Amino acid sequence: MDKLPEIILHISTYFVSAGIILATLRLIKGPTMADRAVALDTFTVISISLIVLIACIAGRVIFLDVGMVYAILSFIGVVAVARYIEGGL
Amino acid sequence: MNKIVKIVFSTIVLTLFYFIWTRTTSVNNILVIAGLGLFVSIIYRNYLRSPILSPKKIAYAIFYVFYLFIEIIKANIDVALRVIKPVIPINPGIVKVKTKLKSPMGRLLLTSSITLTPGTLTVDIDGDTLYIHWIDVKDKEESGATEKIVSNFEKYLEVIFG
Amino acid sequence: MIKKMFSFILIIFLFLILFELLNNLTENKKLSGVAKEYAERGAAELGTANLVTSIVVTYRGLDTLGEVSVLFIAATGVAVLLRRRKDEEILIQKVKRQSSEILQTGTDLLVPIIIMFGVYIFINGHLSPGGGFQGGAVIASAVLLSFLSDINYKINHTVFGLIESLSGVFYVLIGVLGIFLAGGFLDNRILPLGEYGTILSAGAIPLIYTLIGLKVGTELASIIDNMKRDSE
Amino acid sequence: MNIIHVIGFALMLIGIWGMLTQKNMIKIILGLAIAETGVQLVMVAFGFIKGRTAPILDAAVPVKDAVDMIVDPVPQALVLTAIVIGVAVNALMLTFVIKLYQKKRSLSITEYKDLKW
Amino acid sequence: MSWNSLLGSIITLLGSIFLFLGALGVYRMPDLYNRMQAGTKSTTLGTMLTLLGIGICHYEWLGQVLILIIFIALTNPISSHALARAAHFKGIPLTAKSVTDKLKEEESKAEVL
Amino acid sequence: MELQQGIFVLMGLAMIVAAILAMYVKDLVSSIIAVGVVSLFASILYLLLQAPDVAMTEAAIGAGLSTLIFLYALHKTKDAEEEND
Repeated sequence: MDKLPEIILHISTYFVSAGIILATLRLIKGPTMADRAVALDTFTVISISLIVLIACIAGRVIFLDVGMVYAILSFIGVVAVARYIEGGL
Repeated sequence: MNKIVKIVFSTIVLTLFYFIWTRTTSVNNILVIAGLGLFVSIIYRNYLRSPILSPKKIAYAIFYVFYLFIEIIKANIDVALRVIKPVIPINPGIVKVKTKLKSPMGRLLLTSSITLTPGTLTVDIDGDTLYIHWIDVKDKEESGATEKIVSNFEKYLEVIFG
Repeated sequence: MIKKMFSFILIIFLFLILFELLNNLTENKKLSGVAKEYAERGAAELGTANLVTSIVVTYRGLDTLGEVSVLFIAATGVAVLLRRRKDEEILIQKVKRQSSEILQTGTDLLVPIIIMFGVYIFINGHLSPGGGFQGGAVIASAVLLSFLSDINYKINHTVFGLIESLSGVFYVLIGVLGIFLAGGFLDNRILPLGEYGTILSAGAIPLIYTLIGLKVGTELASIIDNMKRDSE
Repeated sequence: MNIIHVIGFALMLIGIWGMLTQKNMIKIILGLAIAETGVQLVMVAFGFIKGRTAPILDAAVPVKDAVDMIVDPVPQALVLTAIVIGVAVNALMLTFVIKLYQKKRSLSITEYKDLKW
Repeated sequence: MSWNSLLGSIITLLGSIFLFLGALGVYRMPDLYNRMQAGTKSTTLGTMLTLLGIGICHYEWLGQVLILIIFIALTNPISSHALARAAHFKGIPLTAKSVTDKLKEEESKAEVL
Repeated sequence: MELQQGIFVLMGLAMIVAAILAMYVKDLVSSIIAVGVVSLFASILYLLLQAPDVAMTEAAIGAGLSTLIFLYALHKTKDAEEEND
């Protein structure tokens, strides 16, 4: 019974991983580059959750710093792709 | 004078941010943090205007956050129900709405809220006119769409950003 | 066709080599000798909580100096190669599309927070993951976000060049001071070690990482600026 | 950790295969970037020890037990340097590509035969 | 087993389910804008709930987690707005089911003038 | 420990697929996005390998800045080509 929260966290990790796989499928399929950029956007947001879940399972608070850097850089990356598409780079 | 208020406000925000992130308790560290915050806010000058705080505005801001959170949850249940059906029931289109807000920060929050809530996504902004992608178009005309999408948020944001 | 066959054979050879390597790999159970030494002595001797930092800055400090030089040479190379001479033909400049108002407001709001986070990363390099290189990259991305949101945004080349060269000079100077005042080149014990676990501890490491962060940040920003500059 | 080595080696092979067969110069550089990632992944995996934690000493890892609790920090420090140098090298190569393009107006590597005898 | 870790893990599970559904929406929706709808809304709420759950599990992390949540809630709408604007400018079409496109009408009007 | 193995396998498969996609997709922007995705996956793998410093560097430099440098280079080589033909 003590292990219940841990088991639930593991199940959530699998859900999150499945989400990443679906985003990857969109990345492969996406007919235009904008669709692939949407897949990248979705994928990065999901990855932040995965990073925080890994931090929780490993029990190290310092991993959250990595999540913050990831959030900043992924945001700028998606904006850059968008600006490239509309020709404002 | 306005410049000094800006710098002080941004220093306080940045110091608070850093303080919550590091959770430090030693006085030495906090002094170092405040110095760094002051430095960053001096070198970065075009920071936004600090809102003038009053109890009414703070109360409205708290209400706004709660309202937004409930709307976000409703939006998600809506999208989730659409996604799991075998044939996705959608009726999409891009509609045009008008906003009354003037301050840039208020507009940023308005468009972000619209993007986060039921079936709407801001595509473009041109002066007072917003173009919104609506997953289930209920009203093609400008006035009706404004009534359904914008006015709920505007009510709060008009008070907060005056 | 012959070329493709040749590459295929090369890949097969590489595959066989790697396969053999993989077969003979044994899992390690404990730290190697030098790592053990660092792990035992790092915290007490240098006052750093992050052992990677103590290796990068002090124990293998010369490597880092070399790396900073490589980065500097690359940035200079990009600047020299992309410099435009008068007699070269000038391409017709395309009309760029201005970004939306939302992105501009968002940039004004977010850039100070991002810069502050970059500063946090390199000044806390001895306590938490991160350091000069990551912090510099985050600061360079803040500059980049300004580039993306405003097509007329220009960086001040004089200030950037000054920051870059001054931080480089001071970095080497601190390294040389280490020879005279402490055990060797880039020794961090030229300043008092301070209380373990606070920002102002671990001797000169926060100072060194700040200098590296400023240098890397300005260099990456100038690489991006040079890549961005169109025919003007 | 055999899986991670397999992944890293696979990335290396894909990157090198791409570098050898692609015609577009930007794709060749992308192939190099992929191969680089693979090599760095393998290097970090060599320092990994099962069941241990990151080499940063805080509340979770007391200083005196550090030797028995942390993974090897030396490969991590090396890879840190390698990544930064990698991006500098990529930038320099792309600059060459831009210059070559301005001369000949083509990104295809087969157009550049000046050194062929 | 303490109450806060159980509550936190359940909220995390809810969030991860939303994330999964958002990704499913990105995969299944017919055109770019609808994909973006699913992608932005569900993943934002999913990430917020996941992070909040972990903040409840380890309540000493709550401050950092809240900062991450605020950052994501600010940046995610901006990036998807930029992407939608770019895609519409590039002329990526809406799905055939769409009923109206005022922005396109406006643009074509401007071109005629 | 099984959890870690599971994520390793999933991430590894996704990474290899993204790498192959990067090499064989026609459109260069998609190719650059795919390389960025490979770097982001690598960053998560570094975190699982208990190397937060390297994960941070990879996320900041490998996935962020290098993608942008590629995009700028592509922009500079593309716009002249359109004028040409």
